[in-house]
Amino acid sequence: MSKNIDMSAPLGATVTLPNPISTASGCAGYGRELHRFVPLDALGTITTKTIMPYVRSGRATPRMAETPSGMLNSIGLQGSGIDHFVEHELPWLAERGARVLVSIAGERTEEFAEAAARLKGQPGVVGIEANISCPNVANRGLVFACDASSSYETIRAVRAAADPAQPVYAKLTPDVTSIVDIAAACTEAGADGLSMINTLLGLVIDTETLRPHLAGTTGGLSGPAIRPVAVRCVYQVHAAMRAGAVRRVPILGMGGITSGRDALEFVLAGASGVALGTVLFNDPSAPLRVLRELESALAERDFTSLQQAIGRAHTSN
Amino acid sequence: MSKNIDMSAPLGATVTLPNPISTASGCAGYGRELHRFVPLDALGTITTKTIMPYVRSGRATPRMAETPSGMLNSIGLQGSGIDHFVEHELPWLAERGARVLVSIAGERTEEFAEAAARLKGQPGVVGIEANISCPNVANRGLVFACDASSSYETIRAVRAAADPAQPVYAKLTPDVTSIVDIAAACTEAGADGLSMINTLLGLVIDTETLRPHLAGTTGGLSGPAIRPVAVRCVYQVHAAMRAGAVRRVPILGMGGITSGRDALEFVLAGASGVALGTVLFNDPSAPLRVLRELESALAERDFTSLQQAIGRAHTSN
Amino acid sequence: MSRQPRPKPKQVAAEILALEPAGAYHRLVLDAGDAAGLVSPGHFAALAIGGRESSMLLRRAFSIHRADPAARTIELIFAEHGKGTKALAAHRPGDTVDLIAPLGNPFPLPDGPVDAVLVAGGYGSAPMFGLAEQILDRGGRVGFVLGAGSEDKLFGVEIARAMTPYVAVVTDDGSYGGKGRVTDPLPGMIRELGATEVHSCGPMPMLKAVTEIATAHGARSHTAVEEAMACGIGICMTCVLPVEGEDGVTRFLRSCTSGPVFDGARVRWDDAGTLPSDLEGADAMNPHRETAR
Amino acid sequence: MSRQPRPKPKQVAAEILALEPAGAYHRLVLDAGDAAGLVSPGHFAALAIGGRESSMLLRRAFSIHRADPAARTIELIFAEHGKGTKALAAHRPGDTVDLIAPLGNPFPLPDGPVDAVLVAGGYGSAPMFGLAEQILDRGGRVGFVLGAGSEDKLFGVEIARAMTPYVAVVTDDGSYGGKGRVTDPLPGMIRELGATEVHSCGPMPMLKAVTEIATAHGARSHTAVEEAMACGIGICMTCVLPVEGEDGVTRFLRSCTSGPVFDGARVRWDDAGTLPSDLEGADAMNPHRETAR
Ligand SMILES: Cc1cc2nc3c(=O)[nH]c(=O)nc-3n(C[C@H](O)[C@H](O)[C@H](O)COP(=O)(O)OP(=O)(O)OC[C@H]3O[C@@H](n4cnc5c(N)ncnc54)[C@H](O)[C@@H]3O)c2cc1C
Ligand SMILES: Cc1cc2nc3c(=O)[nH]c(=O)nc-3n(C[C@H](O)[C@H](O)[C@H](O)COP(=O)(O)OP(=O)(O)OC[C@H]3O[C@@H](n4cnc5c(N)ncnc54)[C@H](O)[C@@H]3O)c2cc1C
Ligand SMILES: Cc1cc2nc3c(=O)[nH]c(=O)nc-3n(C[C@H](O)[C@H](O)[C@H](O)COP(=O)(O)O)c2cc1C
Ligand SMILES: Cc1cc2nc3c(=O)[nH]c(=O)nc-3n(C[C@H](O)[C@H](O)[C@H](O)COP(=O)(O)O)c2cc1C
Ligand code: FES
Ligand code: FES
Repeated sequence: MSKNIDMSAPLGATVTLPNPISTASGCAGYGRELHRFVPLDALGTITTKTIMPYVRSGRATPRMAETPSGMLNSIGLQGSGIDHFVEHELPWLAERGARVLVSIAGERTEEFAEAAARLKGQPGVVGIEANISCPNVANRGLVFACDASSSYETIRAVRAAADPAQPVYAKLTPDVTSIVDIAAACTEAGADGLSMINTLLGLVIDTETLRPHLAGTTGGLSGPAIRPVAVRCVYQVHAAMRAGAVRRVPILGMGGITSGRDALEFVLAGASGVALGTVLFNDPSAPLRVLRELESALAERDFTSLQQAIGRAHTSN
Repeated sequence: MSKNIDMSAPLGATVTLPNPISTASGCAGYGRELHRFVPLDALGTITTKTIMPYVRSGRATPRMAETPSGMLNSIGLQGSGIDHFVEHELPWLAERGARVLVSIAGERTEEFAEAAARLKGQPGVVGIEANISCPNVANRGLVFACDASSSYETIRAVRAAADPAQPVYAKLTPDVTSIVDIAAACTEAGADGLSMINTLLGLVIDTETLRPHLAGTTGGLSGPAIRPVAVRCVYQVHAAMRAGAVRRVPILGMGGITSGRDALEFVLAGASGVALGTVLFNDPSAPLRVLRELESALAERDFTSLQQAIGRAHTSN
Repeated sequence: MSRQPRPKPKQVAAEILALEPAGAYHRLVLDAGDAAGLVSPGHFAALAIGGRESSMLLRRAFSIHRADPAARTIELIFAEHGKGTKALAAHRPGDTVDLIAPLGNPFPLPDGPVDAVLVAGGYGSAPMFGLAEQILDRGGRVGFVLGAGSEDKLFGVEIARAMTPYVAVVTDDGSYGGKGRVTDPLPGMIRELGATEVHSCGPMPMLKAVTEIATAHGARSHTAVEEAMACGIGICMTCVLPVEGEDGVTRFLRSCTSGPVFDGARVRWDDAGTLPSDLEGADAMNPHRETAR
Repeated sequence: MSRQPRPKPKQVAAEILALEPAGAYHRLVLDAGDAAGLVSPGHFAALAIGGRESSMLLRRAFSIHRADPAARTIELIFAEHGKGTKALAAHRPGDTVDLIAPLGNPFPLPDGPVDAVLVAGGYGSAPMFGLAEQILDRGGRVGFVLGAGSEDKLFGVEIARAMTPYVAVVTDDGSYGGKGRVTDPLPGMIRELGATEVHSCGPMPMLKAVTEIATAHGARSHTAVEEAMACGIGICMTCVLPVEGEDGVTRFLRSCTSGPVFDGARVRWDDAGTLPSDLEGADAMNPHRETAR
């Protein structure tokens, strides 16, 4: 962790992390299994699987399909609910010194607020990620983050309900005509950061059964396959921040990161943090490897801090 | 071409092709180079590179970047214009018995109509594909196919200007919140078919120069990486047709097809035809291979015609 | 009957020492380093195949056939199924695959002598011989019921015969042993040995049928399941099965961490691949319910 | 001076017959079948690397170093650059790569005897020895100017010396031959031979400088360019360069089909990677222009 590169990364105006590496929600559970491969306190943050206020079974199997340089999943937010998390998972994480970004969701704005409120003052929690890339029951099942006003309302409610010391991130879906519009709505509503991107809606047909492969029909596409889309989203939103069209907040970039080179791409595009998702299934040791590689990549390019590289692709020299 | 599978595929209400294989626009030029690897008359159709009414230089280089299981391109519709095409390329194609689906575009609705009109009665032309996945100068540069009313207007204008014997396809971008809405607008406007999908907007940053790799900054992501998104789009629109929300027209499916298995996936999802794009750069002989593989795949699954398999993934047995 | 301790899995860039045909299968010997010393029968290994430029990201799970702590090797027996296993079969000695092992809960082992029948379909026999050794070591008796579609898909009949006189072999097509299913000789074998434990590994319908027979004979059924896995280590949640807990509540459990060996009587075999309405939290999956809790 | 005939390229699943180090490079010998009989100096080959499960789809272009129609082989000299060439270097004899060859326009060859200087940077010398042979066969004389960063990046100095007494070698670091650039000995070599043709292959700035020197000495400059290619066969439009036509109009030409050998005096070297405003159709690239033609 040396080479004299200052790897500290802002999570929000008041929270700074020792390094920019996080896990992507849903790709590291609540940390217990990953901890066998990577000491959790070595990460900037660990982002939890998305937690709802109540128990959810998740979807039937098959829940995944491998695709070229990617995968499709439809887990369906399986989980034991926020109370169970706070009582049984969070203390374990806090004991290990993990800095936890808790991903929350609900089917209605109030459910988001409820989950956020439950995290107030909880040790170990460094922030909240509102996964608004899920269906809004009150709006014909349209995904919150597909609609600027649903996004605005939900983020405003979460920001209001959450501990003021905990930055609130909005997790955006790329499946929209203009992600800049959604980003603007979220920061307007008080988001302290933006997580980009969630999976792309995809479908694989099983050519043996002649039916959709996943029990849930469609699923979310992740992995290196989507990296160029993710980098584009981060670049567009960061450009809009530079242009003043979106309020300037840190971006947690994700989508197909497998190496320090990939992480650097997101940082240059404008991300202050980078989260590893699908790569963990291939290589659970990836977080420390990517951190080391990113550090070397910055050093080789004569940066002395991560901060200097953030958004660097937008400047002409 | 036997095995007793009837491979004939509808291009429109009045035009039927001997088989469903096409090339994707921009991935086979105007056919001359591909003809050295595949006799063009063996294809269902050859879709040309998109042609504008006038000469266009295309963008500066670099114009491409390889990405995991895909590529990014920003060619910028280089071409010599519709007159040059009709005078110098089309006769050569017609002589070889090629069935040509001419891809056209413009920066304004009138330019689309102009190009369509120029193709009236031209031998060899079996249809027109209006590439509305390009910026509309009259609407702040917003891509036509990102907006239902721009899409509607342009397709209506093309349908009105075009030879009534030539089916008009609308080529849709997946970069929208609801592709079903755009599909509905296009069929409403008289589209005889839908081509799905065009590339996804992506960006790669060159980690050596620290700048976007493509001269055009962003580019279009294609190849197997995007196949699950493409299949999802075809499936959603075909489902909407079954539900009566979109008028029923043939779908030309494309996005990452590399094999007969992949082609079958699109057919099962609802495509009547399949177009090969990026795979041609890897394997210019792919069209006949994919045709043979698709035929065998249908035979192995006890289909006796392509027609029987179209949309089969939507039925429960 | 005690669960084995759960060792911390190792991730190793493992060199392929041998790769050779074994009937319809391939036998793969890997230089697994320290991981070899941690293996109990029923543990599995998860391989990443194809290196950095491969389009295949997900891990492939394989039962560990043998582990030799002295030689630091792990042996797998695998069938060519899809892309990954085909690519693996095309490897050569000297190539490297990324290995994580040991994973999962192994077969529960008796503290003292017990008599057990080990039932396996196809390559499902791979983990059974190490298990048999350990049961024999503890003074118990073992019987084998091995089945497969055809002779070439049987694995380890000779190994079984060398360990015990109680070996029944069946094939679907009668090309070797009796023509039929493992469930045909199983009841007789349980009775002959007076077995109290039945361990099985094979396709889901077989595990279900074996559990029914074992339960009907008063024996415990320990089933090693094969559910599609993306990570093998418990972080992706793709590999779940509906399993009834001690509290009578059915939940989706990860077969990579709660399994792959489950108490067969607790697995809701008929509900695999569905969302049973009595599953904990299944009500929350209906987006149109009026009360959101 | 006549262009070679343009043969129909063949696509072949080519077995690797040999793959061995050649200084800083790799020498690859492929079983190319009938393609070997169609090659002229300056033709290139496009390889698809890694097979069906590879995440790399695009073809890699390499000059053909030698083609032996009798042995049906094609030889390439390649440097490890990015993912594809690294993966290629990790191949072993017996592996297969998908080959398309011959591609592009070869170096124009004299009908009778001419004196020519062949200039190459690094592996750019690979296609030059076959060209030298043909010029010598037609009764002309050849001189070589070979340059590279350092000694290990020179290729073929001995082959050149065996063909002609006129060989100048330079390296950037002076580790072999003179310290300097190919442009240092070039003017003297042109004068010494009274050369009317200069053929070159190497990085773009070198080709530009060579062209300037050749032109100043009244010689024609035939430059083999290296522009990023996705297909190699003319269908993707990624490999364009601004080249001035006979009509004085500059257009983006594909370097895979109109090149890779261009008349160096017609290439707009300084404008490569830009959109020169006088390029045909460049006006149409400005979306905000008021008149749409
Ligand atoms: C605990 C366990 C032990 C196993 N032991 C053996 C063994 O000893 N020998 C053997 O030949 N096979 C074994 N399998 C099955 C083996 O994992 C699959 O055959 C293999 O993953 C298929 O990979 P593929 O690339 O050929 O198929 P693909 O269909 O291309 O695989 C795509 C993805 O689906 C997953 N997948 C597909 N089928 C299965 C499956 N049946 N089980 C788990 N994941 C699957 C893969 O892991 C991969 O992530 C075992 C599976 C499990 C879960
Ligand atoms: C006509 C021609 C002849 C060539 N001859 C030789 C030769 O004899 N020996 C040799 O070592 N190299 C040669 N090159 C360069 C060689 O093609 C590149 O080094 C190689 O494509 C890089 O591939 P990669 O996978 O290592 O790099 P990557 O950067 O991973 O390649 C990604 C993509 O970009 C393309 N690309 C990247 N760099 C180049 C480049 N310089 N030229 C063309 N395409 C590129 C690749 O084809 C591929 O499609 C030649 C190039 C051309 C155009
Ligand atoms: C199996 C799986 C489960 C996921 N679950 C969640 C989730 O619960 N909440 C969420 O916000 N994102 C979830 N995601 C999306 C990831 O957090 C991430 O945004 C996406 O996968 C892109 O990153 P990647 O390509 O590195 O995986 C999930 C992704 C995968 C692959
Ligand atoms: C190099 C390149 C150029 C393209 N040019 C066009 C074009 O001119 N017009 C168009 O409608 N689509 C164009 N496309 C998009 C393809 O037609 C196709 O929709 C897309 O690439 C998805 O298919 P694929 O994954 O099989 O390539 C282009 C794609 C590529 C890769
Ligand atoms: S395979 Fe990933 S949780 Fe079981
Ligand atoms: S490389 Fe594809 S057109 Fe030249």
